[in-house]
Amino acid sequence: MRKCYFDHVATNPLDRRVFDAMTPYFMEAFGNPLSLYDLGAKAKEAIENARGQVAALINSKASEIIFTSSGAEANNFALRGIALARQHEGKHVIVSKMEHHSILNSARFLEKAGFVVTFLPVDKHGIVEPEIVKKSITKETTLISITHASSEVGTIEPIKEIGRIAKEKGIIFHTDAVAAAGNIPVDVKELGVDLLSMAAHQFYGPKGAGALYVREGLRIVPLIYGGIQENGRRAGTENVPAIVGMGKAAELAKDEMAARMEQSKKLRDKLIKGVSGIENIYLTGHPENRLPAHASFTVEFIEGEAMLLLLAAKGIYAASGSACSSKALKASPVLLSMGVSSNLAQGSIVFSLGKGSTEEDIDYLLAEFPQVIKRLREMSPYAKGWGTKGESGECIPQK
Amino acid sequence: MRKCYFDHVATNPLDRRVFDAMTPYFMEAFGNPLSLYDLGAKAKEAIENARGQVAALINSKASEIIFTSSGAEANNFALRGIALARQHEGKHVIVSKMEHHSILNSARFLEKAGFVVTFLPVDKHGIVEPEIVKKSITKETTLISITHASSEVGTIEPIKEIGRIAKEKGIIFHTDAVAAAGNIPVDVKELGVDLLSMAAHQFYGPKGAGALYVREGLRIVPLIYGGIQENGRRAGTENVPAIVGMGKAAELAKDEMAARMEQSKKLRDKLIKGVSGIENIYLTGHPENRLPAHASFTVEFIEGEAMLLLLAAKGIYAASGSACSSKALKASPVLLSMGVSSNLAQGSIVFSLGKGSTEEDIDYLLAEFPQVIKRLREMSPYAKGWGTKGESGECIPQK
Amino acid sequence: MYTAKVMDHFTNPRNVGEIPDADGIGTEGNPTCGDVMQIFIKVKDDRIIDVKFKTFGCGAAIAVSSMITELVKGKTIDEALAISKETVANELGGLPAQKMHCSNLGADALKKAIEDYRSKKK
Amino acid sequence: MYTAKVMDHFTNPRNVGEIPDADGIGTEGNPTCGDVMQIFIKVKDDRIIDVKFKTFGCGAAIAVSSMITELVKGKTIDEALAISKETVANELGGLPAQKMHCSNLGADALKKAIEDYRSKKK
Ligand SMILES: Cc1ncc(COP(=O)(O)O)c(C=O)c1O
Ligand SMILES: Cc1ncc(COP(=O)(O)O)c(C=O)c1O
Repeated sequence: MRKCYFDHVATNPLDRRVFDAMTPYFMEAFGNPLSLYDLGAKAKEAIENARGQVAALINSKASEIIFTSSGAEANNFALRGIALARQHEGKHVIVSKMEHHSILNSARFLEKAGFVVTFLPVDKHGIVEPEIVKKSITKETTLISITHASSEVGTIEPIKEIGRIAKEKGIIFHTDAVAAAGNIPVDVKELGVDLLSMAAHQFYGPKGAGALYVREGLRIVPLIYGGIQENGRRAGTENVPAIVGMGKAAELAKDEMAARMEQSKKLRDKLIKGVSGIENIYLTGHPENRLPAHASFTVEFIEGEAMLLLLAAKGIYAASGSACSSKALKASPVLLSMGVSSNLAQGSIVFSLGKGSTEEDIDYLLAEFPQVIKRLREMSPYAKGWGTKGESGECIPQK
Repeated sequence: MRKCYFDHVATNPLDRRVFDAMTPYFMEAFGNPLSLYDLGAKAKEAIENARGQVAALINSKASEIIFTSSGAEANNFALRGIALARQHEGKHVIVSKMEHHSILNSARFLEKAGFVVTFLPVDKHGIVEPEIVKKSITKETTLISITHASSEVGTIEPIKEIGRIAKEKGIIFHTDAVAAAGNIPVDVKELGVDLLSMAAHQFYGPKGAGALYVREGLRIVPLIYGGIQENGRRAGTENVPAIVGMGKAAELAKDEMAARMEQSKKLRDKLIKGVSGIENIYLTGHPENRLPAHASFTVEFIEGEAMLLLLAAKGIYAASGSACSSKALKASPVLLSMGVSSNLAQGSIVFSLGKGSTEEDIDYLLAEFPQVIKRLREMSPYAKGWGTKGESGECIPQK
Repeated sequence: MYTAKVMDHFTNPRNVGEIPDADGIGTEGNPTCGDVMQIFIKVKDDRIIDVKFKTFGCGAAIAVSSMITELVKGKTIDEALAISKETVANELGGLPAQKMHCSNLGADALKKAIEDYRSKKK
Repeated sequence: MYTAKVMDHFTNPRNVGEIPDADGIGTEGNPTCGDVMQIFIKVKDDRIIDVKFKTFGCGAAIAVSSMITELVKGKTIDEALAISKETVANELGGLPAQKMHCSNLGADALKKAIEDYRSKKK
């Protein structure tokens, strides 16, 4: 059976070239980068080389890159590290409703610690309006954090415009670029961001490696205290092979980005065009300003997990923002914040392509997906529509 | 030239069997454990299997293990997570002066956040006296954290006795077992600890994998917020290969522990005996209650970094607690807290053996080390002794 | 995640559909939470002689629906009423913990169908 | 970490030792911080005709000592006094940043030796 991995936003296999770059650091050049002898120096050098590669991907200085263990750690570090470092200037933080849980839940932690957090609304395409950001700024605001791109609906936010506003007002600006970095051009200078989060596994690097860009001169309170690794800003024996892998993956992503993007976009457009022919199915996220490999939909009258499982049975791997497919059993807050009704949100399905995706994969998907929808709709009590609303607001199937 | 890696407390090469266990999870079984389809399930299963292996190493339940990215993260998580979770019961935390930076600096962070921290003194062997722990407990005390074993001087602390005191007083007890777990038998039930930190690279597992044991039912505030990984207690896409590696390394450490310990101890005793013949050299740490692979000394009248470099030139890799060899340029606080004078502390040298160490390695060290000492003493203005004390307390070389 | 039995009932659900002249119809659940089950029964001599279902929901919800229709067919009303969530889950070889609560609505939908049948009979 | 030049001077230090009848002795540093350098000079016609050192300290400290003795030998007192920390570091092909401050004491010890020589001469 054909296998089509269309869940590249969830994670990616390691690129073989990245694996090859990493392997010497497991058993041979295994030293602790803090050690003074050659084995340590070699590990240290490897880390610094990777730091340069990651910096090059986002047009920063190497010294502005702090390695972390994940995108989630980078996000926690940024949000809490800056909020704490600036708490004497103010205790107001702005995030959007498009943010990943690692931002949202860090923001909620800050609320408990006495900060005020504004969760900005978004439009139907998931766009955070720069004007709304501007209006929400108060004298107390020290930090704005807006995701660069949403892994759920693919929307790319107007980071540059928001960056300009933040700069005007003298407010620190962080962007969660976990879904963007390595997949679309990300340039911290052009974007005007002060901090930016990344995760290697989002661009064929290893799991266990992330990074936070922190603009030179910016003070940040550590999340993990201890020794003097990462210039005293992030303690713990460095995960040398993973860092080396992140560097190599960043280098490859930079070199191959244009080609990867072009191919993904072509296939993605074909996918969207093909799927849009199915009845009662809607594209989610912005139609143009979206990740080039990202196609997300809501399918009316059926549920996402069931779609995922039937697709998987056909060798097609996808994601969903439905309540049942989330282990927290809640429909995607991102979809709801975009105004998608909570029953329609159950029919969420996300296809994210990768550099290995082919035209044939798309053809296969376009052949199988309509059958899956048909089967589930035949089973659905809502096949003829959501029916009337009952007292509690639920949909009553038509008799 | 013979290569003798005697710095196993710094880090370890990956065991080839661990590497083999990890490799399928980089490019083939690369799925995100949260994904619902088979690739996700396979990754999830691998993690749960590793959780069982790590639990078996310390005699806990699998559900009591939370994977982290390092020992330092586990320590930060434990200290701050429990202090915060219990802050309404009291704001006093007890640690010792033997602790690793990741505990000490987390404790200092707590001080800034309004907690009171007691840093317990130790005796000349680095032992934290249970009676002193008992006396330092106040009505406000919610947490005691004492290292299981010191990687600097090898001393094993009376954790069981301290655990009994903590239990009597109803205080949560954490031990930093990063240097102990996988190297000596560690049994959370027998020790009576509520939390325990580990790091895989300390027992031939991968860098980038650590774990925190949290006794069932104990509430802890997360350090990294986000998704529902690790039961909502530690967010971020799981580093599947590293976790699998930690599991495998734990299994091997458990199976081979007795043999590894016996071999290390024999070689270590030979090393200590041989080195003790050199003039003006002193064993640091406890003579008996020490890690079986650990031999640490202070060498009078010369400096540690210089020793390290001359040894490394002979293919012998060791560590030192001298100011110059620490990148923070401070002499080991552990040695100072044990009453070692600050000039003698500069002569610190630590040899930690591994499962690959041989009798010949020790013979080689015993042949080379005295020559290194001799060379450096010949260069030292203190060759005849520390001389008289000047006004500022420094030593004035004898004319 | 799911047992082989669940996957079997999910991918090859039994008794899908509606009974146009059903004696009782029961609906349980809410699409905003993810799962809705609708059960149609045909009753003769106090015995369920036909049963069909329609379900909006996840794999577990569909498998539960399929399983309960199998369990109930040919049973008396009282026997049918004795079927609990646990019975269904056990027959499926177990359900993931988080699915027990929200996707295991078959027994409730069945009860509602029986109530509907009884209220109409009066 | 260290340049090849540093490693060369560290592993093969020049002019190690004492000058029993030195004209000037200078000591700089503190063993509690890690580095102490002691420099012995022999002066003739305002020129340093012999120089030796003893050093307690790290690789950088030993290399610095060795390098400065090489630099200074044969120089006039004034030329010797013109040697700065930077001169020594540059001659060694650079020193790690954190070593510049605490291990680069050669120029200071030399100055003290010259002071000692001058005070004795008076
Ligand atoms: C006793 C002790 N605790 C904590 C740590 C920190 O572990 P890691 O560097 O793996 O984060 C170490 C590191 O060697 C250690 O020896
Ligand atoms: C937008 C965004 N931010 C943050 C994260 C968290 O990254 P990680 O799971 O690698 O920690 C993700 C994960 O996919 C993401 O998509």
